[in-house]
Amino acid sequence: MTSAVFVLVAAAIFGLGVHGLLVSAHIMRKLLALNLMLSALFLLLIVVPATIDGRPDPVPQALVLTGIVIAVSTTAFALALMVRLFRKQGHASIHPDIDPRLLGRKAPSKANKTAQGDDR
Amino acid sequence: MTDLLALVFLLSGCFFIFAGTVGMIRLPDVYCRLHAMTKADNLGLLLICLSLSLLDGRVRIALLLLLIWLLALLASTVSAHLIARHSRARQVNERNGG
Amino acid sequence: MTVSVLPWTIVFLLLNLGAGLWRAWKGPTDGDRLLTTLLFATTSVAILLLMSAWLELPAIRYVALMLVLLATIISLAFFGMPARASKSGDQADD
Amino acid sequence: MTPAAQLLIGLVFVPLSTALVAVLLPPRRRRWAVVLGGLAWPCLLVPLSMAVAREQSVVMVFGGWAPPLGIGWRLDALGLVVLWVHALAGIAALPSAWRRFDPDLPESGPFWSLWMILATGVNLALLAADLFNLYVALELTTLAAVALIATDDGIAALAAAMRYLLLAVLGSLMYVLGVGLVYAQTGSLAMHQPGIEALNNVALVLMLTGLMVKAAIFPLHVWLPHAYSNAPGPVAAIMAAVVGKAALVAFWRIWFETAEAPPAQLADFLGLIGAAALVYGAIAAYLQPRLKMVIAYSSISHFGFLLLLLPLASQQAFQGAGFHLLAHGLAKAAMFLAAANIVVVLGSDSIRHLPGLDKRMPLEAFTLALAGVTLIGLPPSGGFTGKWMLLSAAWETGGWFWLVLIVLSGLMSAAYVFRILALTCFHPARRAVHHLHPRPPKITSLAALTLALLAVVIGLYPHPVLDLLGAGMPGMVR
Amino acid sequence: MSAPLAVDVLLGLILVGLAAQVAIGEHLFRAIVFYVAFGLSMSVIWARLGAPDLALADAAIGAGLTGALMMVAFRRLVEIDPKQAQAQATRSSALAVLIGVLAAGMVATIGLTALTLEQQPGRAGLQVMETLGDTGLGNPITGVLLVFRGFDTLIEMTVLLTAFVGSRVMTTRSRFYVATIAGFQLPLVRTLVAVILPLAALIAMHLLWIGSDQPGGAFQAGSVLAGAGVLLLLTGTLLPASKSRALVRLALVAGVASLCVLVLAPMLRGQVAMAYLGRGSLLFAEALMMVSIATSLTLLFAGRPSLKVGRP
Repeated sequence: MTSAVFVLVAAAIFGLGVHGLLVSAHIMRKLLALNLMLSALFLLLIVVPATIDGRPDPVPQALVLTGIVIAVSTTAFALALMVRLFRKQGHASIHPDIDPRLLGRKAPSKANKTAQGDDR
Repeated sequence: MTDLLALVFLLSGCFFIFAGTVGMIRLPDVYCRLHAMTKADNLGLLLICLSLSLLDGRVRIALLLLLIWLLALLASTVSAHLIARHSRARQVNERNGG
Repeated sequence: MTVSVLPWTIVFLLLNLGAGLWRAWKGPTDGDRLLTTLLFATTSVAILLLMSAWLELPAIRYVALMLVLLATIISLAFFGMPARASKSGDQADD
Repeated sequence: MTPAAQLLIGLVFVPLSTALVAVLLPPRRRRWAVVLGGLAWPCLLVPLSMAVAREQSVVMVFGGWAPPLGIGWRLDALGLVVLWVHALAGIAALPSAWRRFDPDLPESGPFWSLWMILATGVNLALLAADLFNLYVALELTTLAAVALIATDDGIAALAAAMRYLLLAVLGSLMYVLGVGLVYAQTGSLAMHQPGIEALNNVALVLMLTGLMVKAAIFPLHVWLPHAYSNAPGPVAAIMAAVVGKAALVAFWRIWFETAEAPPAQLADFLGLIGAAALVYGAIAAYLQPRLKMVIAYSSISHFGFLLLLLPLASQQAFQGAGFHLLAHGLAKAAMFLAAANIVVVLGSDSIRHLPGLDKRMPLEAFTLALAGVTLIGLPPSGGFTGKWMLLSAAWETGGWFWLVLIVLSGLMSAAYVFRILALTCFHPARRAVHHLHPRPPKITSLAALTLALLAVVIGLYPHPVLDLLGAGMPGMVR
Repeated sequence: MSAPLAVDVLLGLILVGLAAQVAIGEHLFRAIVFYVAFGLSMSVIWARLGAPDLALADAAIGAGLTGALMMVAFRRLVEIDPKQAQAQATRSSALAVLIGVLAAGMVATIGLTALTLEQQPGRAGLQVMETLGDTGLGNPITGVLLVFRGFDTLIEMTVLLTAFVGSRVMTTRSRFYVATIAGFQLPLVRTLVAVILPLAALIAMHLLWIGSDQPGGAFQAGSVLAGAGVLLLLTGTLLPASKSRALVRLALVAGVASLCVLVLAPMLRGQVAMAYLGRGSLLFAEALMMVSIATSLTLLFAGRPSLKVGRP
């Protein structure tokens, strides 16, 4: 029963991830959506194979642990890439030739605004 | 007897967490909500920790649970402080037309 | 007796989380949303501790310990946000 | 552990330890370490080729834990062929990389380690006989490749790298989902699973789709043209030579080895996808305004061509496809290296600047021509041998549709290759370019030329390679 | 409705609700905040499923590190250009909804069908449980990660190293960036650091030590340390530094190198590669892996090749 519930949960998260990936042009959102899909995938990998002595099969657990580390590495790298792309291109979409007006702005600018001062 | 005491602690812990949540939903602004939630939730957590240590009975576990509670207390203190500061900074910023 | 109540208390706490989710969805400020992660953290810790007793998996206590240990990271990262930026189109109520 | 199996370890560990050493060394010394490592691991291929020729495959298992418990490696003729392409392209790219990634440039520090990490990943992907080990290998390859593309700091390159990364993650997601299903079904992650009648088709399709993204096969190719054409020259050369091919080899392996008897309709469907890729890639290549874009789209066309192996599925077809892999890899690397030099001298690779290139850069023009001959598949080049064998395989099985397609692929390749060559050598304008940058050292041109020559020469002496590939793919039926 | 089922359903609903906010919620910043809560819930779910190893890893990585990485990256975008950072060109269409629903349906069908599959008697998981006794280890996951499938772990560590080296391609060109809140002056924050730093070290050591027999191990320990490192960076106790140091580079490669030793050392003794050398060797490799994981993740967060101590 537990497995069936979590399969459905994983499916729903996966679908939401796919939708988010398709709909948004912002790279950050795409990364968030991909991370959701990865979590759904990990969930499936754990709940689908039968349990051993009431605990999940150790092999998929090890695979998921590997997957989690790979996912965080990839995300961290992708974020660095995104920041660089944003700085050069002026917007955070993967379509380099997208009309900036679509993003609610006149032209890409490279204004460097430093952090706004707090009352510290 | 211990079991009954644990049950009482457990249920009252749940009640305090519930109170925190109600405060979080009902209270008017972010500062009140911060106040209500952090106070009540940590009290609730303490009671739950107490109940669980009674259930388990070992001193080692009780100490671990105490440590967890103390850390939770520290975390929510710091977090609440930072969130409140940030909210205030934002308000000031807005008032100055920023 | 108390042990048999444990899963139901977890259910109750999860319902609390659901209510907190509503606040997070509603906002209205980003501070409120951060507050929800705080609620999530505290309640998750409680749930994890109850689970370790319920499922008889002592290792879950360390998960709870880890959560409280690192719970402040997000608030700290949020605090570094420029105050102006975190508006993100809220309808200010305060 | 047999001596040959120990050499297998070297194929992965020599580049890997070179990468580690490169990270440890101060930036100025890194390229020396990489030159050493990059020249060292190809030496292992000589004894390994003899071992494979003798025993058909070299196998090893880690820690003595036999699958399904542990991880196994297997080197067969197909893997060996791609390893040779990798080795030769890597060596030929060394001079160009040496020039491009001068230690004074900020991106040079990471570049040298990343290159060796890429080599590790590719070699491992070719050796892995375990589905999950293949996943980590491909993940390593992708991450290193994306970072290498991003060493060109232009907006186009960064955006291409980002798109590649996002799609590749999506691809590996599909792949791992398929792998998870396989595990749920068979309880094993080994690539070769004897006794499993037919793999669940869903799992098969998921894994293949994932690999299609990584191999840039037609509808999922969108990352490739921009990534290859905007990457720095040597990076594009190495990637075009092996990165897609490693994924394609994995694709074939899963098709023929993991799924022992895949449904025939699926084979025909994938063949049709290959046909579409072939036509689309060739037309797109013909229309491109930039030389590197032409070469990149040509890759898409040729990957489609290589997919035709699935419906043909005979030993002869396999030999042909394997041989084509070799010839195409060498030719592509040669073309990208030549294009890299053209970009250095002319400042752009727009084909409007090509007229008169045969006078200014005769070596590069010759390289493009020779490699083009291989791409078209004119005798006596290596491309001809590969296509001819696939053609005769189609003839024997009576697959008329595939036969027409193979001929068509040659004609269409001819169209885009001759367009470039005609512009270069026979265009009346032959206008002078306003300012020419200093020529890169001659050795970079010669390296590219050597690769292009090799691609032709293997066509003259195809037998050693064909004999090696003669055993066919394990599990290949019909 | 039985209590366990109620727990599962509620957990699932909360997770899906959070995922919906992450994927299609209106504002990017909120999506990130919800992602953090998603990571927290994910860790509770792993605990519920009886996988404490995963719960430990996700508590540090999913809930802490990934969220902090995203938030700080978003902050950088905001600092470069506040308006563009949040501009979203969304093209919500019925087609996208349809594809999403189809994908969910597909996964649900696949998963539910796979649940009914009968399990092979010789599958790897069972073999692991049988063979684990020979290795003297108590935690099957550590067994799989470091003994039976240790080579995957080696490559995984290399992926982590690659992520760092690859990110250097980008960060080496950007200006110096301070990720701190400059809140080190706040007494409260100073207390926090003073409490958390030793505790994190203690817990990491503990997880490392018990990892061979109980849930825990190098990944969990390394991610706790990385979390502590991120905390130190955020509070300004540590600052990013531009000058690469040999010691830091050594720490970065130590994990991969130690696993290489694990693979190659038996070959020198005439055994097969990666033959099992005993618990001591595992502990050695895991300690170095922990150092590497902590260093790489912290430096990925800092975006610089090295760290220095901040002045209070």
